[in-house]
Amino acid sequence: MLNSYILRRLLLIAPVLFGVTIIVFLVISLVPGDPAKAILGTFATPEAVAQVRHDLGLDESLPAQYGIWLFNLLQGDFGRSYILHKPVIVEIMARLFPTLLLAGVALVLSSVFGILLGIVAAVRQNAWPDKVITVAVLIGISTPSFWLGILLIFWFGVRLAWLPVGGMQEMFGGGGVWDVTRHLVLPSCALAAVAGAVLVRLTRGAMLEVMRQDFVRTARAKGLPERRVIFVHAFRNALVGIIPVIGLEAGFVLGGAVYIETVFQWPGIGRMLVSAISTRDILLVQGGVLVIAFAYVLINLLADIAQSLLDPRIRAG
Amino acid sequence: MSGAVLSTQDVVREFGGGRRWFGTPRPQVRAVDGVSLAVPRGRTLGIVGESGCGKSTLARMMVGLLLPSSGAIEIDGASVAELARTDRKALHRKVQMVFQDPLGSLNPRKTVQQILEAPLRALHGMERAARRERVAELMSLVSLRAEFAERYPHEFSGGQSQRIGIARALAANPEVIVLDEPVSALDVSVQAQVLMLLADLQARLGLTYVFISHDLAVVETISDEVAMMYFGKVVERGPRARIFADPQHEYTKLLLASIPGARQKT
Amino acid sequence: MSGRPTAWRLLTQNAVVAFGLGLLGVLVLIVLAAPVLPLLDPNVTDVLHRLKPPLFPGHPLGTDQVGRDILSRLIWGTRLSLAVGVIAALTAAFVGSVIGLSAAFYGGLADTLLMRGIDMLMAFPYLLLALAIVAALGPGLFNAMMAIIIVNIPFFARGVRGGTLSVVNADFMAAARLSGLTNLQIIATELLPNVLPGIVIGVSTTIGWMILETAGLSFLGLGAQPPQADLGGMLGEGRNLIQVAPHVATIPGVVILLLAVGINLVGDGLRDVLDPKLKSGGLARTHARTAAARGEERRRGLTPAGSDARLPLAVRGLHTQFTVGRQVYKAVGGVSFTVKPGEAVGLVGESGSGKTVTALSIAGLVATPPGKIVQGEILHHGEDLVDAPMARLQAVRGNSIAYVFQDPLTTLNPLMPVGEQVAETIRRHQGVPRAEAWRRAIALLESVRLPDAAARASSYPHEFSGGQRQRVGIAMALANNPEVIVADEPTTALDVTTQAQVLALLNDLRRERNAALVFISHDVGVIAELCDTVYVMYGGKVVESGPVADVLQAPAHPYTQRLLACVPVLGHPDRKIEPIPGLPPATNALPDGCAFAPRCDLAEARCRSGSIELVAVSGEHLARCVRVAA
Amino acid sequence: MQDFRLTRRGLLAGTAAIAAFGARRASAQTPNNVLVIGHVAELQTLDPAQAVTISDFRILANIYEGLLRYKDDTLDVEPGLAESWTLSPDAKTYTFKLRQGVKFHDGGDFNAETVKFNFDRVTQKDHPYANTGPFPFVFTLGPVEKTEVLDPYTVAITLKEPYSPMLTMLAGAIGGLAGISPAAVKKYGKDFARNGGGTGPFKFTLWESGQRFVLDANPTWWRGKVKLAGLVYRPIVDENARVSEMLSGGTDITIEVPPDNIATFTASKNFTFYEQSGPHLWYLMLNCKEKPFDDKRVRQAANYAINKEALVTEILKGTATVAAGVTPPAFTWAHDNDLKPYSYDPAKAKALLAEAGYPNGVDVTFYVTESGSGMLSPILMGTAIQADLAAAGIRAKIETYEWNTFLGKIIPGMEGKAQVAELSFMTQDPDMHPFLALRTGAPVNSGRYSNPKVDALIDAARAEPNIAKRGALYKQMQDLIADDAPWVFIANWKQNAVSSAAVKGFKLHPSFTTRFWDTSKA
Repeated sequence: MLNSYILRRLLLIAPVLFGVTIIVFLVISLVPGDPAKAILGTFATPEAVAQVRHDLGLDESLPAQYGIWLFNLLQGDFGRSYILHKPVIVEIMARLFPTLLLAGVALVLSSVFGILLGIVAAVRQNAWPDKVITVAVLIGISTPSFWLGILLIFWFGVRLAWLPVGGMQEMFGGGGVWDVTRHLVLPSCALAAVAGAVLVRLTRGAMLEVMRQDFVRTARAKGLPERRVIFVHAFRNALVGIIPVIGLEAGFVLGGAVYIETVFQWPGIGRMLVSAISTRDILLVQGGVLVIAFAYVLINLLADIAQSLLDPRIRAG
Repeated sequence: MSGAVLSTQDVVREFGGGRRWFGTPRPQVRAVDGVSLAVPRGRTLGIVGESGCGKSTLARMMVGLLLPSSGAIEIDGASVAELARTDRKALHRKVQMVFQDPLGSLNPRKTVQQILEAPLRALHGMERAARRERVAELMSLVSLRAEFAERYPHEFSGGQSQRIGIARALAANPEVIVLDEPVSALDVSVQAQVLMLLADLQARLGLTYVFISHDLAVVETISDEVAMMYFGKVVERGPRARIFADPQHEYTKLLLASIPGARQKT
Repeated sequence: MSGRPTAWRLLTQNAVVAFGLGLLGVLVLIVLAAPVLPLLDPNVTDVLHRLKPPLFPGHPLGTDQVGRDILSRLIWGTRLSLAVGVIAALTAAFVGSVIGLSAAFYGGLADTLLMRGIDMLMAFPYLLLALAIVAALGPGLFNAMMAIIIVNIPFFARGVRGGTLSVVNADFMAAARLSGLTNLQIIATELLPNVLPGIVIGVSTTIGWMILETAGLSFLGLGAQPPQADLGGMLGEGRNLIQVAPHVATIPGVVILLLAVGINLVGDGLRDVLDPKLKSGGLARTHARTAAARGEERRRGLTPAGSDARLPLAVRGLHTQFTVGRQVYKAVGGVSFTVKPGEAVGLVGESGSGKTVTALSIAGLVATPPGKIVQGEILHHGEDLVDAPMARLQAVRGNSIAYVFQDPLTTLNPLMPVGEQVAETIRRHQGVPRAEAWRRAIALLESVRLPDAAARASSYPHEFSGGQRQRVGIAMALANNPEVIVADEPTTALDVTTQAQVLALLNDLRRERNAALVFISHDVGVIAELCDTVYVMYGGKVVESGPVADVLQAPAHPYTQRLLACVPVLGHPDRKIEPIPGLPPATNALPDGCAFAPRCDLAEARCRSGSIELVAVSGEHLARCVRVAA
Repeated sequence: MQDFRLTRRGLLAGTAAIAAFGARRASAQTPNNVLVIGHVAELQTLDPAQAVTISDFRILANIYEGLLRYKDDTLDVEPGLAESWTLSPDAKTYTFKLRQGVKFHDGGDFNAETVKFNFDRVTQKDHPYANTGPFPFVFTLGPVEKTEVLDPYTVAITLKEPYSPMLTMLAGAIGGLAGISPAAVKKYGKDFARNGGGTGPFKFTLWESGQRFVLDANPTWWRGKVKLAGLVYRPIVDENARVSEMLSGGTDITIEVPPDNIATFTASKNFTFYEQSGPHLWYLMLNCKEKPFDDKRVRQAANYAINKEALVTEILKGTATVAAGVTPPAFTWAHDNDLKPYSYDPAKAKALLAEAGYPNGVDVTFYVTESGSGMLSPILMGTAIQADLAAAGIRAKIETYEWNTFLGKIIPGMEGKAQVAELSFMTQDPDMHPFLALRTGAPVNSGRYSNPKVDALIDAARAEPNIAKRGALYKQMQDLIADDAPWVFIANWKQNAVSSAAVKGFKLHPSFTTRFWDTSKA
């Protein structure tokens, strides 16, 4: 029963992923500017440009290019970056972990704090914690994350010098858990703030809604302590609605990483994409966008599975 | 049966079936399974059954909102399915429906006036002035004050809403009205009002009713003929008096025995 | 029902929303007035006076990196950003709505194709997609706006499709079809007006996002192109000067913040006004128990409890009210009754008569807000539950006083196996270990004749039929051998045959365990079959009470008489059904005197004023009617 | 009530924990003998023959050595891996005597065979390792015909035609390709670009994408011991981040400090500020083929209209000097010191414009880029220039493009698209820029300027081996071009850097490369 749901869900992502490859390919191929020129610099001879275009397969028709790309992709070959002089997959793998780390931490931070504060706000509705949280949330969802990042760097990195202003580790003796954690604080907070604020609102609303439901009254009628009513009965039900949104937040966080990685010099895919777009490193951009989209689809799949584990009705339906 | 204005012949309706994207077959359900009925003009056919027995599906097929998987439904000798495909307006001028949830059957964003005018314009092509007059007439027919016409549905109680629903059905000037649990959402005192209104309208306008309900006492009160439905099939049908006094089918007997107070009162 | 507050009044009466409206209003006014304000040209550079701080003569907010006037650029920039946000939100909403509406209304292949396409767009983190689109289209504010529109279309399409689906199967859609309307007419006049509020909410809550997103693209240099000023671009240009001239980036940042705050506040306000779910008093959190007036105030006018105090349950002079806005609904207006050990007490009445609120008041389960017990006592062996300590009340709930509720689908936790829901209450009150509680739960489920209880205890509520679910509900109530079971319309949602089984079961179990029963129903037949004593309620008061046989066979109150007369009785199809004219009273506008007087054909002048007391008809049989006293 | 609630105490405890977490001083001390460099971009390739950007060459100059090198502080050449050289009388064959005992980082010997391998790889299409290319900048070394090994330490390079800039180019960063380890090329193939291998003072150790590029000192460097143990390049593209890292101690040295931030560093004793002018020109290319700039008077008007002094002092904060003509002053032997910049004279500009038939001014399209190698602050400059032009009656509509798109639009020619475009150029020889961008029909002569006299001067200088005579030809060329005004000459950039006060012995070089072999850190 459970397996059939997950299986169905897994099979359903295949056509989505296929569509994703088409969109990625089309959009990136439309990017103006000649990659050959970008590789050869300003003073390229037409013959050299033609040669490079041939090497890159750019003289093929668009469908043929797509076919070749997809065929190689299915064999795990993302092509070779002519700007970085190495296989795209190698560069992406090197960049994937930092991005997933940053986005993952931001997602966990925003989910944990978002949900906790949302519960606090709902449970203490209209009391001071609710008011404080509501104001903070309002400011949170109204602040651009890149702007927040700059302010954080300015105050906590430069002025107060509490935390490193950029990078993922110290250049020397770095790389340990503590070191990476310190480097993570500012960028993950900047990235988590907005997503967290959205989750606070959502959780507060969902909790208030669930708390009005009949089964909560039943739980109270059984004499259960309020703590159990809130966390076991109300919260788990609210969570059913929150989990898919966390999946969507993953997209927000992965996309926002483009800004945050740029501002914080984080060695992730987002920053790689910005520079790859500017150097017309088409295969690298396609690979990077594709991997992020895949990651996002997988996270949403996980969210769906988590939701189905929580809610037996979804497993059945 | 001669003189039948509405009749069904071996009507079957299935839901689901087919296959999903990846080949797992979808379960198939036979909601209505070979029902044959006939309603004489000017009379009331009561259809009784518990939830899920297919009575609402049958009702929707009678008014052409659903098409039967097989079998035929005829009104005035014309096929309902055929009319639903070719001339929906003609069909709806003959047969109308009143729904269970009085509020759910009224568009919350329209005034009563707008709700009642829609069939007048669409089905009968009436002019503005004529429509106003007819709406007033309909309102008085269902005992609603004329000034209610400018109000929105949520401003009415359940009983009043159901009167509007009945007025909307009457606006089409139909021969047959299919009433799908029209009083089960209402309080008993209001339920009685609506039942009286329905009886009164039938007497005045010569309407034919198909009255669907799970409430045996209500059906007994209003029907001439009664059909018992169970799992998509009609298990017993006949004149009211016979069914209630001398049930033949085990299921009918069980239903009658289940009525609270029945043992005490009789 | 008149004097409905207008949307505008609802919007402005919330102080926070009014603040947002004011903030946004001021910004919009300034921005609209930009062409007539005495501003410097936003694009005139003056490199000799670059990076001047705020309050520099001639430049109230200082100058930027090429000496342009920041105030002027700010106002023109806000104008542009706001326009872009509004246009983007409206366009995305329009296109998304068309897709969502078509997909939901036509269904089938159209739905599949459209929504698969949307799924594919949604498979991208949307900022990334926007980035890729701008990269493809080339930088520029218009292209940035296009990208923002494209990536937001899926949200509207999904939302509108969902909203449409919830409407598309509504009865009024079928009614419109029966009224002869064409598909286009149905979409335009039935569907759209019902989906529109959702779209408006969507637009109002996304304009803020759109402004931030466009600002983000401008920040990366992909949006507005120099010298054109928009807020994101100003921020992006100023960010490298944060160490040197913080005002250049700070000022547009603050304006973006203010703008987004204003828009979000107004959006929230609009949502509260338009969302029907929030219409009645807002989403207030329900508290662990019903609020109550303070002791002495609550007991005012009550005689000291006599022998009632020894009973399992004595409700004395209970008044429970709901306050919604300025309206006070007196749902229960002075109900008193007692429950002896093993006795079955019925409360009967139509909807709005106060019977359910009375039942819920017993264990403090009336939702607060808006409910409050303003007068009266609930005595449980002499202990007043209304102001008992919370821990004490929780010890009583589910233990000596247990509940069975009406709709067994909504009253069971959908995410918890039914066995666990029963075991939970056993563990809570009997303090037994988990395994033992589980064992006892299965035994209980067997005793309520749930088939194959041991195996099905691990199943979830949705896997059971309505009757089976109600058996689970009963097992839960019986778990701790309660003295009193309060059953609130426990069979109303069930089929007749199932109802008969459940009633029989409830009755048997109660007798086996010698539990008292408070049974609430609108069905006189059910009460007659099950109860010893009956209380007939109308307008929040008991109008007649006494032994079931006395009250139902010789009703003394005109309401009881008329009520019995309008219920069809099986086997008596020719009995004349006499409807009661008019409607039951609204509890926020109860008439003086007898609440039934306006509908009563026997009413006299004295029925319409003062308070009318319950008087004995004979023995235990009481009625609240002046004619009885006479 | 037993309600769950957030206590004030809980809140305080949380705040305290956060404070404790952050209280440790952010920057761990880096070892004394390793320098952390805030670099403007990620390295693209470790192969000097493939490199195209100045930011790559800056790094590669520390790994590879050419046959020649620039003297400290000037662009004059001195021996490198070659101890001496001679030029054949037909000015086509250069013969180099190579230094003996030089080892590659991988331990192999440097000799004439390796030099031949390296030149053949990049100039002979049928070389087995030609596929490790493309080699876009190799043409700047000259039209090489063949490379011959005369003896184990003598190598001769023969050109197809005389090419006087060859020696300066061989001393430049691209010349470093002569010192590539052929063993490494053979070992890594296409991946040589990720591994490298040369003879220079530092050798490649570690490359983590987006994080750091690490070089260790070469203990067997033939010139002697390097003071530092290693270099760590951190790619920090974002200007603000580069400044923040420097301020917070995350880097020891930062190249290219944004002009507005210079004051922050010069005001503090903790930092040392460096600047060095180099062979760079920032200019506006004018479309000489179409109206209105087909008229010399309009081109001159544009030159008079712009307040270059204000741009250089106010926007570039003194990180550049006003340019007079096409040859940067850094080429001391080729720059005409008598050539004066166009003065800032809006009235004269208006008069010239009116004279040319535009009394009511004229509308033009102005291409501006967002960033780009050597472009300084292109948007700021563009907006300020736009205002100056407008004041004189040339109303420029700015179109901004990202650097690659920008080049893609300009290189094929500006006709039909734009009349003005910002550009800049860095070079190591005065020949290259005019040859590529001003000679009639040259590949990047996008403004379509054409003056046969100028063409002749360029060609003559190219073939002239005597440096004094070459210089004289370039001075004539500058004067002609200045009068023709095919471009608006704006600024010559001074490269800048800032280091912590602990860094000693660092100097910027006019070639725009950064040389760290004499640098130490206290």
